[in-house]
Order: sequence, then structure tokens, then C-alpha cells
Amino acid sequence: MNTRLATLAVALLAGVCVAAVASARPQANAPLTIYAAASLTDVFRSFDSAQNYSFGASNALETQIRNGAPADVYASAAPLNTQRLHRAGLVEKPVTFTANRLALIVPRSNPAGIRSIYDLRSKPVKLVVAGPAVPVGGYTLTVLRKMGLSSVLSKVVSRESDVRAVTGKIALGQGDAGFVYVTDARAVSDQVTVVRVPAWAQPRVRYEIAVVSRSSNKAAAQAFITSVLSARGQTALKNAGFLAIPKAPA
Amino acid sequence: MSLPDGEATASESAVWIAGAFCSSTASGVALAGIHVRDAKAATENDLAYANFGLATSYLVADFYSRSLEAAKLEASTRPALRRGRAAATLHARELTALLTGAGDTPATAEDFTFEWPVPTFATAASIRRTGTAVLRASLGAYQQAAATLTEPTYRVLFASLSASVAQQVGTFTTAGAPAEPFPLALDLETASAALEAFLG
Amino acid sequence: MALRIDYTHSLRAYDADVRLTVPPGETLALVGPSGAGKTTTLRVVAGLVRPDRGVVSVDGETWLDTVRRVDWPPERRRVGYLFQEYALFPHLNVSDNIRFGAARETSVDELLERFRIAPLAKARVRDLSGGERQRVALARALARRPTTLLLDEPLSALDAHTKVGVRVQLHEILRDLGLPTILVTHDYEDAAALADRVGVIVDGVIVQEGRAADLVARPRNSFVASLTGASLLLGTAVAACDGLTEIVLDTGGSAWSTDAETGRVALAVQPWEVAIGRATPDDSSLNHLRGAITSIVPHSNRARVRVGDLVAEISASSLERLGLQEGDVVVASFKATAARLLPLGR
Amino acid sequence: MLVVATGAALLFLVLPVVAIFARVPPDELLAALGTDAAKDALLVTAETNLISMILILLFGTPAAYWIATRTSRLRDAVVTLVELPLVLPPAVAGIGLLAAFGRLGLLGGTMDTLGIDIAFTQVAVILAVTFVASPFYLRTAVAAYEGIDPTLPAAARTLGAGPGRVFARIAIPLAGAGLGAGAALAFARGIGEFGATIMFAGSLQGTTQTLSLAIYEQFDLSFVVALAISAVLVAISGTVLLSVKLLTRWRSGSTTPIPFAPTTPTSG
Repeated sequence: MNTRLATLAVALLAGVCVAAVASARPQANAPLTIYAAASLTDVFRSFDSAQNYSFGASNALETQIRNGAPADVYASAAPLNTQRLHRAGLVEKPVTFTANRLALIVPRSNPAGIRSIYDLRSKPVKLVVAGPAVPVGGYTLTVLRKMGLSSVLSKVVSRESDVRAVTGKIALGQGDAGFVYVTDARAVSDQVTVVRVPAWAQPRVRYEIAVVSRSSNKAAAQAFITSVLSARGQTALKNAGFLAIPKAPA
Repeated sequence: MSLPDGEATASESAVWIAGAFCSSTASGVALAGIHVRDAKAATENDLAYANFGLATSYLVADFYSRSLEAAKLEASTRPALRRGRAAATLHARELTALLTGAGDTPATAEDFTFEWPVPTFATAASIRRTGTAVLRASLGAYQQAAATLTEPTYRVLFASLSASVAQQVGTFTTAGAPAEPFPLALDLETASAALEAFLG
Repeated sequence: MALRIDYTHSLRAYDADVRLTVPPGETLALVGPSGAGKTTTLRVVAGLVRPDRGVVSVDGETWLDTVRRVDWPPERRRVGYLFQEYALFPHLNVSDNIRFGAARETSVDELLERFRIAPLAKARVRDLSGGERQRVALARALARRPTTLLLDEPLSALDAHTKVGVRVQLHEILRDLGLPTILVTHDYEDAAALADRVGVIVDGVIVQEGRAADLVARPRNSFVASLTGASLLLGTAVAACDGLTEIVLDTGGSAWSTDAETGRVALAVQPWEVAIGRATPDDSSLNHLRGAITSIVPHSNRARVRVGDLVAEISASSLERLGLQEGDVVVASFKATAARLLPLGR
Repeated sequence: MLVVATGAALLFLVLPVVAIFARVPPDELLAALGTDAAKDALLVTAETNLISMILILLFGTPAAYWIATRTSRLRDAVVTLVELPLVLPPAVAGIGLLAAFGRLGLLGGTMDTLGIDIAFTQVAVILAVTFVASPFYLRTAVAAYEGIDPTLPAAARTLGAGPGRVFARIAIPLAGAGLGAGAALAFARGIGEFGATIMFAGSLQGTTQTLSLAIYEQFDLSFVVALAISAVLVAISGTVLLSVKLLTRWRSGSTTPIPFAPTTPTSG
């Protein structure tokens, strides 16, 4: 009885090692592991479905990379996260690859009757926002501050973990209004109505992308980034409602 | 800031414009003197107007530039347009300083993509119409700000901005056109809605 | 105070059809193999089982009448049910167990005294002996001042030693109470010792009912006979002359009985009617079977000796005198008058 | 070889739990517990789970008894229904709750007309916790009731106790330990609840952010606070597990019939 068990255990162990080695050895066309901001879910998947994506809040992904997550490329919705990782030497030189704008979405049924951003102040509303550490959460605070509406934060009923969670709560009619990117609003346009955030109050939203230092497939990672920056990449982003890469600020 | 060369032209509107112009330069100069020292007392609402003012200043500056390029107005108006653009740019710089002083990170021209309806600069009439509309809206907001902001230095700044913009409105009202009633103070929401179309 | 039961109930293996009447002060024992419907009958009386059709009444008070849609829940039927393993509540001590169903006017202390379990009042149920448990269970049942008593195998949970003593006490208690009582047991001796009348029930039907002695004397069929402890010798009745019937035994040889029967029969003879000797005795017994002793089992102060199909009950002294050992070849004899003939198949 | 395997398994299971306490010095952990985020989360968790447990016990105890006393066919059907939430991944539970009680859900309209709005409130958290935790209690409670020797309730009935009194004075005390163990299991599942809550009730500090939700948010903001809260959760779950073990060992001694004398099983 024991011998059979022993051989089984050894076989198991061997199997595990082979798997580990395989993943370490760079293979030319092996799919990359791309950690990307939640708002990029649809556009990245349609742009390049061959890669393995892990979409989530940029800050959560940053923490995972900080804790050694096996990513090849990291695309964040705010320079803060990529720059922090760059300073820590965990990602190489980040580059801005697109921009976005914020929008306030309300369920089609519009239970709270929100027509403009200023209605948030004058009417009772169940406002759903992303947490302060999430890029879109930070941008939301900027918008409200620029419009002198920070008092509206008292009406927040939930701080969600990423922008898709905010979108979901509004699309399902649970919340009365929520701040998301215009691109997210477009994805659920049949379930929500968009209330424009005035241009003068828009925050400076810059998406940055970088190769992860520990990546075992840097060449492929860089190729991916180049493809995102290429005309094909930029058109895909534009079609999804993202903005052109803004010139570096004066 | 050098004084303009004061070309006096015979046409009546020119005189009318020149008159409008002098006071704006004067106010422009006075403007520079006001430095905002104590910004901490500024409330969010104060900063909201400042942000709005900043955006409209860039918009107005851009409008003047395009008007100059379109060259649809009488040559005599060119100096006024240039002075208007200079004033707008100055306003933008002032508001940027104000916001930075308040610990804010103000937007820059690059943050805005101005979307003027196609025919805007096609004819002199539409340039005047758009110009008047844009200036009246920003003037309305500035007056509201001058009257209601909490921080005294902001009120003073917006008062002078109002004066400066008021003159510029004159730039586009041709003599003989029915004098429109002086624009009323507009709250931020209405002003913002009015300019939203152009701010892209 | 008579207890009347008349019910039919289809069970998996058979359809029970029981009619019984137990006059006040009398105890009826229901005896039969396990699964014969003994406990079902108790449960029908207690209201724990609702029969397809039936009537149960005590002293004129109708507890169940399926025709007139009367069906009192168990808690309303004033019945004293002694479960086979006594079903004492493990989370309550002795006195609380008794107090659980006690009627207002019942004095628990008086019951504790009467059943000699006063010192155990605060004891945990799990620390009691079998006999003590039975007394507590009885006291608990009586605390409710029941109008009828139902005892399910009251002695089967006791070891042989305590059983005899407890049986005598139980008999006295039942006699004092004067309640109509039904006692269920698979042991005919307990039935005979505790009950006034005995009903043999097989597959849900009362095969025979009567006084214990009558069943021994005139068993209705071989089952009843064997139940009462008789040995059975199978054979065919061939001839009868001057009052004696000859039976050719399947195992060979013949036997004679004073009963008149023909055809296939079972010859039943009670153990105490069979004598054992080294050689054929010259007394009046006509039947003699020679065979080896297969087992000797002490039975209270007597002994049961098995020879072939016959079981004899002899006194301990004669066992000693004859010095009988298992395997000895002996002659078992019994009189024709002691041999009952029971037609097979009835 | 076996020793190695078990050693590895144990190490793998124990290490993460130990790491939670070892990675940061205890005083820092305690300090981190002092932060508002931790205190608020603790309070919200305590309030919501207390109410959920009350609901679960109040409705679950009689319900389990009803199930345990049904005929086997009906009983099996109901038990499988009850166990359904057990197998549902929490996120699915969240969607289910939204589909039923959300504002656009089945009952959304009626609740709206009745003026009940539970979106993003503690009621939503309570619903989520109760939904995922109650099956743990119900399943154990049903088993506990079934562990009772059936002659005991029958005896009680013949002694004049109605169904209600049998339930209260016989069934509950005898199944007590099992019920306690079930409650502890449900409680442990309840305080750990994450998926259904964050989806159905959202996460707002002080209102709906329970301990596990706080961990998720603090994960990026302050790893130490996240660790501290995890330590609290581990401590609570540990004590619950211990109590379950003790209760089940004590239970096995009290409800089964007391085997004392050789009995010849006869029945019928």
C-alpha cells in the first residue's frame, strides 16, 4: 500500500514542477497577462482577445502587482498608480495612451428625477460613487469640488470597489445616480440616461500603460503597448468613446 | 503692458469700439494689481466660479483668435479683437493663479476642445451673434460672482472681470442695433448651460 | 370504565383488524410475534396512530370514531403509556419527569414514596438501573391519573435477574389500580403471570383470546400451542379405536392421543407433561420417544430438557437424581390425555 | 511519505492564518483596530449579524422542527430547497436578492408603494446575511431534531403535552446542543459574508460596510488595517468553531436513548 502512495505523490510533485517551468519559459506567442482598469474591459477584449486580461480597479491591480502578481502589462486609469509603481521600480516607463471624461448616469426610470448635476444638491438622491482610492472615485471628488458641489457627498449611499460596480448598481436601478466614465455609460446606454458633466468641471483623466518589470515576456508586452498606441489601437479606443491622447500639459 | 497705439478711425463704430477699448485696458491694468493673498477663506462655491471663469476665459480667447483668422469683421475691429484676446488670456492667468493659490490644480487650455458650430465664423453677423452670446453669458456669471462670493478679494477680482467683459460685449454691438438690456447676473448653472455647447 | 377497541388499519405487510374489550380492573395481554400489530394496537388507543377505520372508547368516553369523525389528540386521551424502553426524558431528573404530565391533584412525593424511588428524586435518568427506570416510568404515567394503562413490553428491557422480582411487583400494582390495562409482550410466561386474559395476535388479527390456562389447554392452532410453550410433533392421524387416535409421526414411529382428529395434525404436549427416564417407564403413559438429550436449560427452580422435538420440564432434583448430561440417550414419555391434536392449516 | 503530505497540508492551511498575526507587530494591529474604519465595520457587523441571528433563530427553530417532523418525501424536497443557498456562490446570492428585493426587482414595486426602501441600508445587509447563513442553521437544526429518539415526544404527548409544549419543553432542550452548534455555524458564515452583501447592499462605512467589506476596501488604503480586521475575523471564527466542537461532543451524550440493558429489538 505505501509504495503505491509514494509513487503517486512523486508523480504529483513532478507534474507541479513541469507546470511551473512551462509558465516561466517565455514562449513567443504565449498570451500575455494584462492587468487593466475596469473601464477598459470591453475595448481591450474586442481590440485584442488573444491576451489574458484581469480587469479591476487600478488601485487594486496596483496593490496586486506590488505583492508580486504575475502580470506582463499594467494599464491604469490614473497616472498616480502607474507612477507609484514606476518609482518603486515595479513597472517600466509608463506612457499616456488615452483619456476619458466623467459622466453622471441615472437609471432610465430616473427615480430621483435628476436632469442636471446641480439637481444632486437640490433633490434627495441615493448617490453611488467609487471609493476614494479608485481612480474614478478620485475624479468624482475633483468634479464635485470644481463645481462647488462637495456637499453632495453626504448623499453617497455606497462606495464601490470599481467603476463597473458603480455602473451595475445604477443599471439595476438600485442607486439613483452614479459617477462613471462616459465610456462606461455608453456600454449600458439602454439601461441608463447620461447627465453631462460640464466640460469646465472635467478632471484631467489620463490613462497610462507600462510594461511590468517582472514580466517574463517583455518584448511581447512592449509590442502590445505599441499596438495600443498605434492608429488601430487609438481608433478602437475612440470608437468606444475614449478621447485622443492629450498633448503634454503646457 | 504697452499702451495700444490708439488708431482713431473715422467710422462711427470704430469710435464706439475705441471708447469701449480704453476702459478695458485700464481695468486690465488695474487687474494685475490684485493679488490674492489670503485664499484659504475662499469657499468651494468661490472656487467653482473661478473654475468656470477660467474655462470661459480660454473659450473667449479661442473665439477671438478664430474671429481674427476668419477676418470677416471690418479691419477696424481687429485691434479690439486682439485686445479682447489679450484680456481673456490675462483673465485666464489671473484665475489660474487664484486657483493654484487655493491649492487647486486648475485646468489648462489643452484640457478643453472648443467646438464652435460650423457657420460661427462664416459671416460677420454670426461672429457678432456668437461673440455677444458668449460674452453675455460669462458676464452674467462674473456679475453673480462679484455680488455673491464670500471671499472679498474674489469679489473684487470678478468685479473687474465683469467690467472688462462688459466692454468687450460692446465690441460686437454694432451702432444702431437695438441696445439689448444689460445682461442680468446668471447663476453658475444657467451660465454653464449656456456655454456648455461651445466647451466641447 | 371498560376499554373498547375496534379498528382496521392497512399496514405494509397485512391489514390489521382488531376487536377487544377490557373490562375495568382487568389486564389483557397481547402476545404474538414481533410485527404482529401488538404495539400498533397500543398506539391506536393512545392516538399516536390514526387507523383507517375504528372506534376507541373508555368508560363511554369516545376517543376515536372515524365514522363520526371523532379523533382526540393523544394529549387529550387520559392514557398511561409505558414505552418499551420507558422513554424517560434525559434532560429532566426523576421528579421532573414525573411532574411533567402530573395532574394538579397528583402528589409527586406520594408517588415517589409508593414506587420506592423517593431517594432518587433528584437523580439523573441515565444513572438509574433498569428496575428503577421502570418504576419511574410507571409513576410518571400514573401521575396523569389515566383512565386506562398501556404497557409495551414492560419487562423486556430488564435483565433476567431483575425481571422476576419486577414482574411480581408489577402484578400487584396493576391489581391495585383497577384500571383496564393492555399489556404487550412476546413472552407467554410474562403474559400468563401478569394478565387475567391473553389474546394471541398474528398478522394483525386476534387468533385466540381467553384465560391463560384455557389457551394452554385448548390452543386453537399450532401457533398458539407453540406460543404457550408446548412442543409440536407433526404427523398424520391414521386410525382411532376405543377413544384413542394413532398419529404416524413424520419423524417415524407413532403416538396416541385421546383427541379425535383426522388428517395432517400437530401433536402438542406441554413440557411439564413429559417425563424423562433412562428406560421406558412402566406407567400408564402410552407415548415413549427414545432420543439423545440435545440441551438442558435451567428454568427458575426447574430444568428444561430437550429430546429431539420434545421439551420436558423436570424438577432440579430429578435432574440430579438421573444425572442427565447432554448427549445421553433417554426415553421421553407422556400420556395420551396430555397430547392435544391440532389440525394443520387452520 | 504520509507524514510529509499531511505536514505540507497542515503547513499550507495554518500558515496564512498565522501570517495574519505574525506579519505585523501586535501593538500595530491593536492600533489599527482603533481606526474608525475598523470600529465602524465592527459595529455594523455586530448590529446586522445580531439581528440576522435573531431572525434565523426565531423563524429557523420552528421551521426546522416542522421539516424534521414531515414525511420523508416532503421533508427531502424542503431540505434540498433550504440547502440551495449553501451551494450558490455568494455573488449569485447577491444577484438573486437584487432580482427579488432590488428596486427593479420582483417585490421592488410593492415595496415602493408601501414606502419601504431598503436599497443600501442595513436592512439589505441583514437580508443578505440571513439568506446565506440560515441554511447552515436550518440543516443542522433539522439533523438535531431528527437525532431525538421519537418515543420521547410520543411519550410527552401521551402525558398530556400538546404539540407546542412538546416542541418547547422536549424538542428544543433535547436538540439544544445541535441547535447551538447550528447557530454557531450560521453565525460564523454570517460574519464572513462578503459577495452577496457588497452586491446587494453596497459598501458605505458606518452603514453597510461590514468587517469583510472593510477588509476589501482597506486592502488598498492601508494593508495594516486590513490585517487587523482579518485578525478579528479569524479570532471570532476560531471561537465559533471551538464552541461548535464542544457542543457537538456534549450533544452526543444527551439525546440518543440511554443504552443500559441488552434489549431485544421488538416492535409492531
